[in-house]
Amino acid sequence: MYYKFDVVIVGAGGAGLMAAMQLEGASVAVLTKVYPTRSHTGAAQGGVAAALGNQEEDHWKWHMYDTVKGGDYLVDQPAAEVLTREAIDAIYELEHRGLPFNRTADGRIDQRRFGGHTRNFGEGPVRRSCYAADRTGHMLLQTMYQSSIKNQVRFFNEYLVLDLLLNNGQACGVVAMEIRTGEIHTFHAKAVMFATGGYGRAWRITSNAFACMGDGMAIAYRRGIPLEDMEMYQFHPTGIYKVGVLLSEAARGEGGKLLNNEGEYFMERYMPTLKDLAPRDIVSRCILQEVHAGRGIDGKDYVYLDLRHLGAKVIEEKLPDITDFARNYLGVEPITEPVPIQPTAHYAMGGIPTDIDARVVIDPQWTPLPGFYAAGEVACVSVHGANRLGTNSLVDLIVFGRRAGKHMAKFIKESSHAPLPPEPESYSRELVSTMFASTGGESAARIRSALQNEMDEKVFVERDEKGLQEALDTLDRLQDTYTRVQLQDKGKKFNTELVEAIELGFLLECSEATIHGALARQESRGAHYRTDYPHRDDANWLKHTLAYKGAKAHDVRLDFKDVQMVDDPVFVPKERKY
Amino acid sequence: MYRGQSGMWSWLLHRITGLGVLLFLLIHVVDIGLLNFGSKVYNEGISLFGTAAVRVLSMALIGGLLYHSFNGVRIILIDFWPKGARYQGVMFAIVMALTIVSFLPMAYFVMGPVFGWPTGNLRGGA
Amino acid sequence: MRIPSGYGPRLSGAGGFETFSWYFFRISGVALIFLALIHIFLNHVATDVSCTSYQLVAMRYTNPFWRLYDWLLLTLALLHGMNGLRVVIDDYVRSRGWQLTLQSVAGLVTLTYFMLGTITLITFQTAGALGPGCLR
Amino acid sequence: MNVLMRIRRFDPDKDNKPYWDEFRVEMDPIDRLLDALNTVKWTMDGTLTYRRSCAHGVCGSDAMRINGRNRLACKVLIRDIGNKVTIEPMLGYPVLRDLVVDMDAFFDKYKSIKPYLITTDSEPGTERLQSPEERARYDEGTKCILCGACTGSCPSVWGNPDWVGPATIVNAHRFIFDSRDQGGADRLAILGQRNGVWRCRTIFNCADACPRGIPVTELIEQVKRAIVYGGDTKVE
Repeated sequence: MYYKFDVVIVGAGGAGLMAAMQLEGASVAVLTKVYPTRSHTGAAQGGVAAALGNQEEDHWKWHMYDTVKGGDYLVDQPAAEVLTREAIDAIYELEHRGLPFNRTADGRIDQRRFGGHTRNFGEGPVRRSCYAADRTGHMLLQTMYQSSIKNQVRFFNEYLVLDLLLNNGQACGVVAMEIRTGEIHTFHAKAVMFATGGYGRAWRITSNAFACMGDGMAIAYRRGIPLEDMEMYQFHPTGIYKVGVLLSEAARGEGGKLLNNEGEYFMERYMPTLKDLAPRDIVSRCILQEVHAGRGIDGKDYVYLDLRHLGAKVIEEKLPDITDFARNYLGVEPITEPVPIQPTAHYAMGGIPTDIDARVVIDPQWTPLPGFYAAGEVACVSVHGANRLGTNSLVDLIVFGRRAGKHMAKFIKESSHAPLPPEPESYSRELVSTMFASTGGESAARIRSALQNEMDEKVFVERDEKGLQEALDTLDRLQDTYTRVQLQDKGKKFNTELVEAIELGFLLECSEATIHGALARQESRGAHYRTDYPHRDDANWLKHTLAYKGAKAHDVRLDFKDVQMVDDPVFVPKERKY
Repeated sequence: MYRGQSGMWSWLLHRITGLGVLLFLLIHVVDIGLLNFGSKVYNEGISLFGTAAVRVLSMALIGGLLYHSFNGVRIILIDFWPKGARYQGVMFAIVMALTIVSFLPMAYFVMGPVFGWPTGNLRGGA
Repeated sequence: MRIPSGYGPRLSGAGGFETFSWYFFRISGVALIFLALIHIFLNHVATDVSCTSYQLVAMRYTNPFWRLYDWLLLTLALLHGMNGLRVVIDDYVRSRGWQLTLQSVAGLVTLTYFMLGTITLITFQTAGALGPGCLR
Repeated sequence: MNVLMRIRRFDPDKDNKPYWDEFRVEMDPIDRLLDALNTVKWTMDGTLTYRRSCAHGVCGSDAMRINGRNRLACKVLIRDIGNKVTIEPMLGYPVLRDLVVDMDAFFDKYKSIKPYLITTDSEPGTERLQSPEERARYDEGTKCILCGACTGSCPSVWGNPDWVGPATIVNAHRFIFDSRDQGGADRLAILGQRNGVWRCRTIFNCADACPRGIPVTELIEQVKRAIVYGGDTKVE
């Protein structure tokens, strides 16, 4: 079928819905692979940072400083300024739309501490994270969905987007498969926005949903758009041991501490000022160092998160969900026992490069691709640089989702529908029919499993040249095997085996870009820690990587883009200490 | 089949007993209507109630009515007592206990005449 | 502590018929517990059911209180029960035609039974021998 | 642990009616039932169809009937179900395929009670004020993940799919009792009608089914009382 809209938004998480809400009066379609309230924004627990100063003095510039420093100076500073200034308005907008934040005694939005957020340029922790118990993301997603209902946004639920349509250097729509029927549909639009989230399922131990398969990144990548800073992938320090489900940083914000097998709160040794509230990349690496030194629990690769001293009341009231997770998935009672945790794949700082209006830019010269927008985890405005601060993901969604929506509102008034390319559905139909026709006998599940093992082993918190090379070879082999994937399920209706196989293709390509970036970047910065290059190298590497797709895994072309700075001595790169 | 808990069974039982009592009511109104046809017709009709078979049915009626009454109180408490919903399970247990405890003596009185148990009340010519 | 909520003062005519029906179930239910249980007690415990006779009824009905009592029991039980039946039909009959048919039949039955019962209770003449006429 | 899984299957393209299928899998006791389903799908039968996403109980995709009760497959541990488990799609929804049900009508019902903040006064420059007590008043309802387990467990819904069902009322409750909201009267008027709250017969299957521990029936009762009694006036 053929649909025509002013705007097509792919993905109904925080960024997509925030954009949709800005487009009152326009015809907007939101395509989503799952029902809208299933998006992974809903899993965010801790909060959303904004310098409201409800609890103590705070300024957006302090927030910006923390963001830039937390990102190990790979952050594009003008974007970080936009992020932290507009966070305040965006929070009020969400509150007005009904988001049920926790409250202070005088009725204002309550705020709590979170990793890496400091007062007065690093002096000590500050209460900046606005929160709704430990289900802030859930409340955010629900509120936005509710707002879209009010605005009568048209949803296409359970549609898997397969292709981005470009014509004459302009985006003009997408092609999607309706999962329920297996039908292929064309969506013709003046503006297309990708808000498809990350690709955390490339790792086995991950906090990410099954839906987080890198769809948007890979589709753009296949169409010649580069992926920026893909080597910058965050591993959250406190995932539930073996399962990966997150125990929010809010647990440490409320006072939880990490414990090794000698009963030592070891973060005090590594980071005397911020201790357990140091940025995530640092905490993850400290955990690994403890493990390497034989101080993991039972000599294994995990440590404890200790909440016992917080008391039952704080644990039950402020951290109810994560308490539930610990009980459910480990059988551990956090009130009386420490909780086994390990670093878990969590968040892509990199993604489709965009400018501060969420317009996709396709080269180091910041050339925009007209009509194409991206925001959220799929995008890289580079506000997170080499490491994202806790709670800044939700800030990213609401600020840049909002900006994308506002810019698209203007854009669609000024432009008309670009014509569709000839035979717009041919690529997608070919993709699906090849899948059905294949008799190669390979299983997508096995390939995915092999990929995840390799990524867990060689593209994790610590990397080195040898491991990354091996990973690349493995990936090359897996991509070859992938061409022979054979489906057992030949049905058209709700064929989830087909969906998983297509998604695996996305995942492989995101991993490929990640490994290339990691191999190239011969330094350690933020989440990217090379044991063979353990120091930050601002002389050579204060720049972003851009990966362009080639024919095979080894053929990726890399380009580089300068980091943008603002003219203020506070933000000049210096060593990152807490 | 859905494996509901006490709440579901209490509801189902409430419905069934309600419909059962209603059925009896409809019959009962007809037998009362026999009053219009004089004493002979009425007395012949009503004498059926003294037979052992109908007494068994009467027991079922009484049991049903007792349950329906007590559970009705439980439902009203759930509706109007702010903590009612939290104690619905406990209240269901109490309803069942009360039903059984009050049913047993009633059953004794209803079935007594059949077995010649002493009841001490007025009773028809044997 | 009274926590203010957003919904403001009581709605006028809150909810209409279904609200009324829900309320009626509860009020009539409470009344019926007493009416029905006393009725059963009288006819099965105080006197055995075999004592019930035209003459006993006649004796009881010399007092208008018992006519009123029985009429109330009849009316409330009938309305409570038939409203229950209406709800059951509403729950399980999906076809509009059947729904309408069954509801009409139920309504008709209610009316007929109400008339039958009421007429009996009003017109019943206490003549002839009075008394239980059964053994101790 | 060796687990025998009995799964209700139905493929609209091939089957006239649903049938039972059985699989044996070897699982760890602390694995979740979703892991067992994945094991079947990835190693035994790729055609097995079910929804899942976050896999830790916050997205609400994998509500299904597990041993006769609506549960999220990602929150049920293998050690709690033992060696044999029966898995069926939820009741009260049309089955699309295997364990996947059509939830469009569920979301339409949700939309029917205006599930968004309704305000008539102008927006303040900063946040609207709300005391912690006022915030706590509607906290339970904000936990809802719209998984549909409650609605699919309700005999009133099985009998009458047009009924709004428990999830909708929980979400209405969330707004009715929000001190910032001014659309409560509208919602109560909607819920006072034939397909509103009165079809709730206080069966409590919903409260048992809710994976978020929301006391669903209790919230519905509060809405009933709000219709009957009216509410407190809004603080000025």
